[in-house]
Amino acid sequence: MSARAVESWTLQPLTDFVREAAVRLVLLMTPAGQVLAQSGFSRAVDVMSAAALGAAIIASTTEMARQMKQAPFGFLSHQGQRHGIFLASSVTGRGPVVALVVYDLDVSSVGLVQLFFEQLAADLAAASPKETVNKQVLAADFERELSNSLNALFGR
Amino acid sequence: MTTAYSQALDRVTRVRGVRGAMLVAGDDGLVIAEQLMEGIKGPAVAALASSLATRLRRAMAAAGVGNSLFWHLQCDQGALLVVFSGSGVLVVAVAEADVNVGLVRLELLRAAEAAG
Amino acid sequence: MPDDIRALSAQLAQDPQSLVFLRLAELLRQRRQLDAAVRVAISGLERHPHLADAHDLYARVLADKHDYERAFDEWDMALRIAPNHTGALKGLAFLYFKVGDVDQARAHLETALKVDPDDASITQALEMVHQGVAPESGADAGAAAPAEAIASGAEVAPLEDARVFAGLEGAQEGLLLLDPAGRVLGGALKDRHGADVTDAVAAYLAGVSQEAARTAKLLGLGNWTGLAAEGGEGNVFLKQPGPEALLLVVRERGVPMGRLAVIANRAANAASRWLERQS
Amino acid sequence: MSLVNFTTREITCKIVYYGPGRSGKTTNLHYVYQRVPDQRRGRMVSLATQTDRTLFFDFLPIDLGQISGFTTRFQLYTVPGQVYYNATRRLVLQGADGVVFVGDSQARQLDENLESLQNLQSNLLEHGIDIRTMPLVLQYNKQDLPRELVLTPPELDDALNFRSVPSFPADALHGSGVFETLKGISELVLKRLAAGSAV
Repeated sequence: MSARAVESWTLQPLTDFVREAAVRLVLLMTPAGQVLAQSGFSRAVDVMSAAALGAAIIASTTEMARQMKQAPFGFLSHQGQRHGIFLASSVTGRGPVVALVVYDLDVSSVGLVQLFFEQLAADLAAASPKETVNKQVLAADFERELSNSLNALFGR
Repeated sequence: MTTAYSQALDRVTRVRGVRGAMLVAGDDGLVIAEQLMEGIKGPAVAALASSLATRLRRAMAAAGVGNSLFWHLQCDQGALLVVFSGSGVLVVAVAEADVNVGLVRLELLRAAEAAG
Repeated sequence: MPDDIRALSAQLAQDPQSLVFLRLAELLRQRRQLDAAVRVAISGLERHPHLADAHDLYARVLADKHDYERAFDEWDMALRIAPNHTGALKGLAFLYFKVGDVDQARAHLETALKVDPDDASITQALEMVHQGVAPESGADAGAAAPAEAIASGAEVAPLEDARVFAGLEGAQEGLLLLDPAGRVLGGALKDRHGADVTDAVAAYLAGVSQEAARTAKLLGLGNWTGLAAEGGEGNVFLKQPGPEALLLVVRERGVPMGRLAVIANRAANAASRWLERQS
Repeated sequence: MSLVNFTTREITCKIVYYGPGRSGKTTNLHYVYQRVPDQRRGRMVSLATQTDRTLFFDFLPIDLGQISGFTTRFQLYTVPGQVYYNATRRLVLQGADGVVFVGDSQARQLDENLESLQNLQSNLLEHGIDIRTMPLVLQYNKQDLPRELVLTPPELDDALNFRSVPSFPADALHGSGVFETLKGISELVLKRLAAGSAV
């Protein structure tokens, strides 16, 4: 299964989770919808749409819980004809991480996904680097390159 | 409803050597009702029992022996015993390895009937 | 799409590195879905280019498509990887026989017979080569030409039940021995209507044993030692006679579970003795 | 919170188009979507009502290519402008790296522009962010309308642009000013990253 991580510490927990829970797609992201890692997606951009939508669902249900003066929901599950979607968030040393999971109903189940999500959450918490990364500075000529890139993007 | 469930599970847990009994939604592997001794992880039992049940059901269908009604996973430090109720609910018992299987099976079947 | 093919496809999609493609491609080949079989075989070969079985399988599919030149190359490659691969030896014998080179056909079959003197299909094929005719039966359905009959010998069950489960009650049916990847080591299964369901059941059983092992481990129950199940039409018992094998016993519903356990234990003992002799 | 990874050399930034209802935020995204080559953009996702009003947000990921050796991606979001959608606006605003405020240039819309700007300020505050530290540009949209209906850019600057951030006149429907606006916010966001203050 093709897994890819922007934040490399998420990769091993993610790969283990995909294997154990026998799921089709996983997306790890920040609550703002920034992708940290994914498994099973074929096109990078679709990953971003999925992240935006997944983060939006989490954001809106968290807000709903807040308005009801309740603790945030543990997880969200949606069951279709053949696939299930599972959404949950966990806390890591690098802040909260939201997981969006898609699984085949004849291969896995929400119970199985939930069970191994707990492991994933623990693995992510253990694997996350605690210290903040050193701030590095982008190259000085990046403004020129940015300008060129934007011009190229709009065909000017 | 809940009382009916817990009464059904009561009879299972009363069998000597049974450490917990539960009703599990077969399709999604989630707990419906449970009566467990300390240290037994209900959600894990539910998820794994339902997953094993699904796989076993397919193998048995392929072998042409029909729908599975009862199964018993024997392990060296315990056992998992499962009965299928008609409505897709699994009645699950976690037990010691030397439990009286016949008795547990009987109580699981009764519980399945009660659970509908 | 029939369920067993679907199940194998799903298993392969789950774990593209697994060897389940061998079973899937073979099943597709038997169902005459040759183009699909080619695709599965090739994608398997891309991942396992040094697996003689994969070349042998691809060659059989190619032979079914009457692409004999490439089939020859594939069987040849299988032999380079595993010089004693009886499937490839039989395959090449078939191709030689087909082009009228009886000497080469015989030579390959004789090599195969040295590797596996007990393989009846080889003896049978040798007889055919001598006589230049084929008997009616073959593993493939339909009337087989002499040459095809030789090749079809390549897919006769790899072991004969009697050898693994000799002397056991009902050894002729209802006993199945598998390796961890779900490949049949011995035995065969038929359903109530007499259809051979060995492959389909084998494909599912690997998943059952993996899940049984995981369940036992994660629930702190130690190692699993057996799985007994009652079905509406029959009872089954699953055991692990060794770390590398899985045994299934199927009996009709009238056979009590306790008796089934006894049969399963005996069969497991026979199987583990046999497995020891193999290693 | 932008995501900058120095190991894989990737930058992802979230830019939110903010502004009153019907000011043309979605139109901006549609224009960008049409003009950016296929391989540089993802699917545009719109969570809209039946009358095409944005209900939750519109979303468009675009790929800026390599900038200083970094694969740079922007995620463009719009928020619903209608006053009653404030909860959703606040959610979408979460984690934004930059904001484009799309104002409606029509004179009669001035109050709504002001109200929306104040709303932006208070929603940012709810996320613990001072609007003065957030990369922000203003766009004065619908400048193509008859002159008697709209305010000029200098007039709008006087009325709305208290912080003297970059501002751009635009006609998003036909595309004028859309690119300049995006370029303007991109520069601010990435400059801030380059300074190392926002990582």
